[in-house]
Amino acid sequence: MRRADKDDKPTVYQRVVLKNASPHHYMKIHLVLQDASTRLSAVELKQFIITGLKSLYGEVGAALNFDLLKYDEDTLTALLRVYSRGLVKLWSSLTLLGSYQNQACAFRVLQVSPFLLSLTGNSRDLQLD
Amino acid sequence: MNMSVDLDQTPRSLLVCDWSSFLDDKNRVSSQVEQLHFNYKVSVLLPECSSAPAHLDSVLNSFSSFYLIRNLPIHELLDKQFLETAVYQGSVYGLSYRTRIDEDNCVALMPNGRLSLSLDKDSYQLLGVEGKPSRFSNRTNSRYVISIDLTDNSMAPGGRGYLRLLTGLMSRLHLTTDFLLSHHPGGGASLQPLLSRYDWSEHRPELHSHALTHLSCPELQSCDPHSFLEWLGAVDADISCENSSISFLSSLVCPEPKTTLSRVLRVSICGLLLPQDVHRLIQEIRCYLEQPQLESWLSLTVHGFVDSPVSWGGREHGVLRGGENFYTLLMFHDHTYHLHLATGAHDTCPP
Amino acid sequence: MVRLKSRYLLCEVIVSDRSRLLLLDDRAIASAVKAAVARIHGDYGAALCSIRFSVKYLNAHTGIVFLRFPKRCYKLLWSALPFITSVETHRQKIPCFLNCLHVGGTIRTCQKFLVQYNTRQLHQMLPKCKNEEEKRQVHKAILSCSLTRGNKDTIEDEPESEEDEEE
Amino acid sequence: MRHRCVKPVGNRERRRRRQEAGSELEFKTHVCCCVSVFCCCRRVCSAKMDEALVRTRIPQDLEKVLGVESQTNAKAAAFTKAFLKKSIQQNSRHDLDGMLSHKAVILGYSRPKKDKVKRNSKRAKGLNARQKRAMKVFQIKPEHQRYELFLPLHELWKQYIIDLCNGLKPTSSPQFVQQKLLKADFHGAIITVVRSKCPSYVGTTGILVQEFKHVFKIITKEDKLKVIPKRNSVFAVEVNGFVSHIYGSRFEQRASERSAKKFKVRGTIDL
Repeated sequence: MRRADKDDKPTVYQRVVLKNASPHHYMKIHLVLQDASTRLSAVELKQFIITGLKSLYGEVGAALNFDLLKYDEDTLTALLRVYSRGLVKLWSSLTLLGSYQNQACAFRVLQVSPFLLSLTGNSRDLQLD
Repeated sequence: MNMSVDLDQTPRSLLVCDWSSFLDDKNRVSSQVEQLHFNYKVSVLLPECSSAPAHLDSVLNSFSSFYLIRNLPIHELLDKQFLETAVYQGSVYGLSYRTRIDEDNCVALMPNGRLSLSLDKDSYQLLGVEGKPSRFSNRTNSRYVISIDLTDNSMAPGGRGYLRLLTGLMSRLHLTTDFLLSHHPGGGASLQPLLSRYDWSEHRPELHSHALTHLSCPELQSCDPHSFLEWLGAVDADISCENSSISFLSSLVCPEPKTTLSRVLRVSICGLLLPQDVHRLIQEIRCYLEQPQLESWLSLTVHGFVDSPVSWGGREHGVLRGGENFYTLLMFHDHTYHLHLATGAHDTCPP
Repeated sequence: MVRLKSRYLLCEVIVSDRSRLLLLDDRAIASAVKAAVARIHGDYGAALCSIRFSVKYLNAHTGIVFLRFPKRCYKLLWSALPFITSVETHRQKIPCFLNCLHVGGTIRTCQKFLVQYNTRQLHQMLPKCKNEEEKRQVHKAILSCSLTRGNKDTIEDEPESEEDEEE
Repeated sequence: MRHRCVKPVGNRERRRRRQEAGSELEFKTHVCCCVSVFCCCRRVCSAKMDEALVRTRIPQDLEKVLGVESQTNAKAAAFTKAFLKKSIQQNSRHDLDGMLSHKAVILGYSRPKKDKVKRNSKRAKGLNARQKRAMKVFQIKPEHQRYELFLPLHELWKQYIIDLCNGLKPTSSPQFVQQKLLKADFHGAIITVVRSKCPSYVGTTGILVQEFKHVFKIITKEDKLKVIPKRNSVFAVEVNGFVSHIYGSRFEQRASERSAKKFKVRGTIDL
């Protein structure tokens, strides 16, 4: 996985290329609900995602570790952190989550990245008017 | 144990870490900075500092402004007058705005006079200019990248390639997008002939600053690159690292060993930013670091445009999931620096 | 030649009351496995389990079960087997658990293993025999262990003889 | 016909029997021969006008002159018989062998096919592809590859299309025009490549001078003859303001065969 080319004097110049080495992946998601006035707290949101995981991947899936790093209740936008190996499971269960308390809902995955930093500088947010 | 089938695979990601010193002759910071043409956001983290120093502030305020042209037909970029006043003299930065590289046609005009078009299959077949299949399309090529050197002899006004591209863009593929333009060193004056014909507006890069208090901070010299970037991202996104490992919502913690900073200033600037300005900022920060201070480090993060068809140099860029292309420069008092360059899936390795 | 590869799991059903073993049938085992997989691995696991899963063979006397899983996902399905605590059959719940003895690519390798396994069991039993009659029977059973006889005979005969000794 | 059916079996039978019992067969053949000889003699005799004349005794005086002695009637008859038998027996035997071998030839005999001959004669009327190529029948000489030479053809074609579409007024429906164009001949039309998988074909325009199954040959304004494959390209044809797009991949027939071909209504528009 790793490739390193070092100079003669490693203290002076060192270059390391890390490939697929990121332990976590970060997701920026947005929950769309049929009834826009419904409010979810962070705990409810996480619980909701866990039920989605449980229905698709069972008890093993429900045990998947992920963190709700940041959640904005007004926009229903959240930042998730998940181990890279669990990314596909989490993402697919988010996709298949279709209803929250008997109302239709959908998760929009806005951005997925192995670096948390890149979620803070998304040029698609640039508004010029 | 790998129980599931292909469920733990993630697309490739690349992180290049450089450790070097500004005093080293072989350091390549300036070339690495200049090769990322389309910068969207620069954020600077100043430890133990409550307000930006005057000269840093002046540099940030002197970032050159950029122009937004609405509904610009792309063939106007081949206009003879525009080529002579802007492309051949100085360097022009142009990027289509509000076009998504995974669905729309994207255009970029690079300072070295190269025009890069990332087109979907139908547009490519209409245009009739030779290009390459994109690295981001799978077996059935659904996206093509055309790269044209406008300073080439055949692309001089009246030349064969020039006429072919012009007729293609004028009569067959009517490519019209909102366009961001900037010019170095001429600024708006060089672009005026083009701007005057269309609906345009001038924009200043937006400056934000935010002061944080009581921030836990890892040991930077020895920190693992991914942990460091995670911490920096958490700081940038206002995510609290004060969690216990058993909390239900989040178990994000600051990597050990850690110290606590009483005050941290986060300054960020958004817009179409020129590498020249970024370079100027880096020089200014180096001067600032030479002053005796409490904390002797400073970090600077530069994000590229997600939807730019090129990342470092003229290499192809695309969005698979994140479209990340950014670099973080962590500078220390003794002129050493850590540079982390990151790109997403299918992008080539940064320089 | 291309063929669909499978993994055969040789399991023994362990129950506290051996007489209730005779109540078991293929369908009961299959539904128990499916239910366990659906509980542990959710819809995804249930979908994987619906493709080429089958109970190939069940010996109700000895509690030997052959399960067939598709090769690409057998580990995932296998991981659900320890969670089976009871098998429901004829409206009766039989508390039991599955003990996996061997994993093979073909039924034949599983059968070979089973013969070997049973021979080993008989050898272990030999010193524990109490009287001459038992010893003689165990000897006879060991000698009769071979694959050259009809396929099913070996599987069925030996465990039975083993069972006799236990009683 | 009957011979062909029956004899080969008999022949085979006979051969088999000859192998089984050679002597018996020999005998039988002899009997057979005798019968045939008799027949022969009789036929020969009757053919000769008068047998009696032959058998008449030679006059006394001639007998003396020639120095031969005339035999008695019975003696002569016996001699003739013996002589004929001796001389003809060989021939008949020969014939028999010949017949046997001849019959074997009949076994593998097949009827000459008459229709094949017919087709051959039909094909011989035209040239084959190689001959055409060698003679450059369908090649336009370089000195004739001039745009203005084909302009009259284009005028003719325009007239033809206007006639075909009943005047082609601006009011006529595009569907109607397209239906007509689908079956029309395009030699002489000005066509333009508007889309192609190969970018260098895009934008080529000129008068269509030749249409083949898979390619269009057009002559451009620069007097260049260009060969453009129909597959993976879209062509535009303009007549009196009606611009029609032709998907080349769906158009891969010869002009003559196209008139009879039924086109699919729906299909992918992807190249």
